[in-house]
Amino acid sequence: MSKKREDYEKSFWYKISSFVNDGKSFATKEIKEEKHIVEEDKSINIVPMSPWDTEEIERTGLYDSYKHWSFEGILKRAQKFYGVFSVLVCVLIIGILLYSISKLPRFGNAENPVNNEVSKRYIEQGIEETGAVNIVTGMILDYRAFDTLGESHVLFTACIVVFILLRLDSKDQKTLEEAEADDRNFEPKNDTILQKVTRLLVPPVFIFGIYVILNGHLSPGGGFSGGAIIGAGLILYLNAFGFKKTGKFFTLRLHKIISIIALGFYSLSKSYSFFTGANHLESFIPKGTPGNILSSGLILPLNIAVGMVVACTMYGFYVMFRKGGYK
Amino acid sequence: MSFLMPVLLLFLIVCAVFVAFTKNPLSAIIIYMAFSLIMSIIWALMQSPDLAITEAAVGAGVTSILMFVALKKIHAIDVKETKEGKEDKDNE
Amino acid sequence: MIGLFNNLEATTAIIVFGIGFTTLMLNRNMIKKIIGFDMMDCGMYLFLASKGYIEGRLAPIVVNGITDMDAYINPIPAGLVLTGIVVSVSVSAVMLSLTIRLYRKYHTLDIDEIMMRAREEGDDE
Amino acid sequence: MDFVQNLPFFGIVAALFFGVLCSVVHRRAAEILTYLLLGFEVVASVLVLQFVIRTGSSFTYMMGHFPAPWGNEIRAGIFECFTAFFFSATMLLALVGGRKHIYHEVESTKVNLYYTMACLLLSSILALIYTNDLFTAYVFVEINTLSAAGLIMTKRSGKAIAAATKYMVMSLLGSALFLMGICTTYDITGHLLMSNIKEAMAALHASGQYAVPISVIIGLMSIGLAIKSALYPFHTWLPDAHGSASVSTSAILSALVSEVYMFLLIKIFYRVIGWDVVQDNKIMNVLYLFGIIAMLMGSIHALRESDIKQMIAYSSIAQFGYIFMGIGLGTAFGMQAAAFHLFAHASGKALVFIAQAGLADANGGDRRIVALKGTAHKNPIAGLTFTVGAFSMVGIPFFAGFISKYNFATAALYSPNKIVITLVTLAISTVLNAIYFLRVVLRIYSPIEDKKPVIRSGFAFGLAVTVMAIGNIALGVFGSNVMEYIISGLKMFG
Repeated sequence: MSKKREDYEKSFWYKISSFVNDGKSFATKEIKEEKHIVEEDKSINIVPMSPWDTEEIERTGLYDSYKHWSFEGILKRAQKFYGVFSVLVCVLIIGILLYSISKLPRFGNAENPVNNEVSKRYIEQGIEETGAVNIVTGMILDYRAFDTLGESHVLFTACIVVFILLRLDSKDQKTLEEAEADDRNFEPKNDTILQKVTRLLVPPVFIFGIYVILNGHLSPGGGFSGGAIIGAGLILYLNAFGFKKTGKFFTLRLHKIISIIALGFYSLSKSYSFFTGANHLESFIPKGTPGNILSSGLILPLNIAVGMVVACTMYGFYVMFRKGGYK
Repeated sequence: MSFLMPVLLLFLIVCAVFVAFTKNPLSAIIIYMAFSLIMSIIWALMQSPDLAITEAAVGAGVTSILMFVALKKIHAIDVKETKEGKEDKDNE
Repeated sequence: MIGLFNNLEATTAIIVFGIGFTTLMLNRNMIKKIIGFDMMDCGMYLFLASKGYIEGRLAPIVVNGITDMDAYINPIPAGLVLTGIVVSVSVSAVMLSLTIRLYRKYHTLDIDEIMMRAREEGDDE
Repeated sequence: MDFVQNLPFFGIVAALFFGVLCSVVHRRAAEILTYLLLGFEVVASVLVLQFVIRTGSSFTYMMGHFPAPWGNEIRAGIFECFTAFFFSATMLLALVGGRKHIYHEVESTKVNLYYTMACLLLSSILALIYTNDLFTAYVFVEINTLSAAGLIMTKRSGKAIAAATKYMVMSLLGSALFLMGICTTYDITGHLLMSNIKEAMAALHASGQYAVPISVIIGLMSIGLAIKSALYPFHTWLPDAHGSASVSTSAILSALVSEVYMFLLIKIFYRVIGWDVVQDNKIMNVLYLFGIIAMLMGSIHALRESDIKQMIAYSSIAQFGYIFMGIGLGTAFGMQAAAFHLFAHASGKALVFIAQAGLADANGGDRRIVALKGTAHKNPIAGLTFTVGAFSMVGIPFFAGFISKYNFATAALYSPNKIVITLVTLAISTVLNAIYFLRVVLRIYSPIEDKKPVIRSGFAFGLAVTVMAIGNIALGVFGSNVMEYIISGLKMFG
């Protein structure tokens, strides 16, 4: 009888019930009482408990031992091999890709499957259908405009995520001051050489950026690259003259207004064009003469919208990274 | 073109390998800038001027600036921490 | 093997892709991870752009009104890569801001250490 | 052309536009805008579904003035519309149910940004469901990744940000492999539009040309999307993300974000590569193997968890294993079962996540399973609906999970090589599911004295979980009807 009692903790039913109860037994009550009798002289005083009310009892049993058995432990033991294994996986991936590359069509061959009727129409009828001399711009802003709509929203999403992570709460004056001090730790202030060079460089940078945006449909470039150039110019200006000067004209409010107007215009105008296209309606937007600056329908305004969004976003990234605020 | 291209491609691989094995993040960023510029030249040679402009403005320009400012921010956090630590010590 | 030398650009692209992939996966430094990601994307775009190139033809910008398919390279890969570059710069900005936040909290760039300490500390701020 | 056919497109663009709008308005206004948007999506997808069932065939919608191989295109059939309806309804209920938590856990100045992320996530989900173009799919996959990471990191604990970093790294690896697959596809077929690629693929497969690249493409796309949807060996980001994110975020992540990638994978198998090509490929066996492993390991991990949210997260991993197992069976029946399980799992898992929050709140926010004792008495509606969700996960008759398990078992009978392993794994996994879910159910219904909840959950919570529970039971009772629609929808795919 007593032997049976000692074995009870190892029995199947005990383990199952203790597992269901997260490490405790249904039958603890009886056991404790029996233990109480057996171990009375050892004066261990265990309070009898109901089957459901067993939080304080030490955890034992199948569930517990299982819970503490960790996969990570095995992994740690094999960590030496794990690094080698990962490198092998990477090499394997590269190897497979290289093997498949060797089976692909040859580089620079005009007979390749990619040079099919799709690119033919883009090249041969692109000018008549989109009005853009630069076929790539015509393609991304007219033929495949849905991708580009998604792309500008990727940029917007990234901007919002950075805001969520780094924007400081503007109501809290103390954190703002701290951020200011933190930012000044590493900033060159009123560096004459930097300021003179910036005065010389920033206007040409802006003009080049605007040129690239406005000529997106005529020459290489477009909204995105021009916007990035203007954004880089703004960042340079900020670095030379500090937040006090840029904060006067470039605020969070301006950023919000520009991005909502530009993206809203983008969505609405493209929706109009998609809608008329899908319903086979005539679009009233004129194409103009190819080669002129005012031509190619919606492409020029869209380029300007994208350029503004990109410039603001790039500057916004930089400002958020440095300080978490615009002023 | 015919001889320039393989040389540039070789540079590209060399830059990539050096980025992977450089310990210092700052040097890694600078090598990455060089990588972007080489990429931009390759694209110009491959008759894609749009890509060349964009890569030069974005890869070598904005992305690298963002990486630099992130690194600087990290150093600024470090400096601030050590300053505060020193002040605490002085007070003691 | 001969196929590899026929496709020199694509081969380089895959090697760069592989180096970037390995860096992104195995390097523990966050900044290096981000650079690895950027290189990986660059490799992929080089691969894609090399598909559009045709020997002896010009960039797809119409000059002198010639609209013949034999005069220009394929414009599609260039357009796709333009879209891709925007995506990659957005993603790297997000990753960098994550790095700054993590550094502000844990004072390290080592991702393994960050994960270990995040797991230990529980749910509170 | 009917006006109804414009609705899928309006849905996507409206979601993008409302996302931009939400970023500048006050938080209440952002909330109302998001609910309006979600309501619109639900109504619109029902209307389109009706239209498609009436005409009996899918339709394509030109995005712009240029026909298919030149311009973009979206496409709507029964399966797409039903998925869109189901996902937007689930998202609406998840946001309503976790509304209180969003206000509590997100900084007050950034609540509108939370809703911005939700709108953008919805737009990307809809675009991935409807798109007929591979590169568009890639762009919206990136929006999906970024906005999901944004939703995770809105809660400002260091753990949430670390989890978001892990999620980003894994997702980037996944998207890179997926994009590599797209590039290779474009190289050998010369198209990006799904229907054209399928034709070209069939021709290449028949002629035996480019056999190696085609296998590599299937592998790259499957592995890329599997990483993004947290299949077992690549699952490590998921439990962390769920453990530290807000309740609505967890429900949305588990029920929608992971599943939309599986939807995309099914779509790619049917519409891009072609079912015949896929069936001849050995890569399906790899997916099957990973699925089987995930079914077992997910459950085993779930057993070890003491935090209820983490436990449910690991249970999600096991359920994703079911779906990949179904796809990997390589038969039409397996695919149908997997497609049904998408809905069964989405309805059950979102319900369990939201109800779990009610239980934990009744107890003062303590999420340990030990501490949940008797919480069902404190918050009866949460207890009841959690039980419904748990029964559905276990696969008890009259709940949605039963139908999908029955479907998997039937599908296994039609693939002779895999019959034994599939049935045995299904049985073991069901038993494990039962053990860990019923343990919680027993625990929350154990008798207690004090029946007063610490935090009341509110009317919105009760409404959301009730509707979800009714939806789950409806899916279980009318399972055969839904199955018919799925079968005809998958036929429209081909």
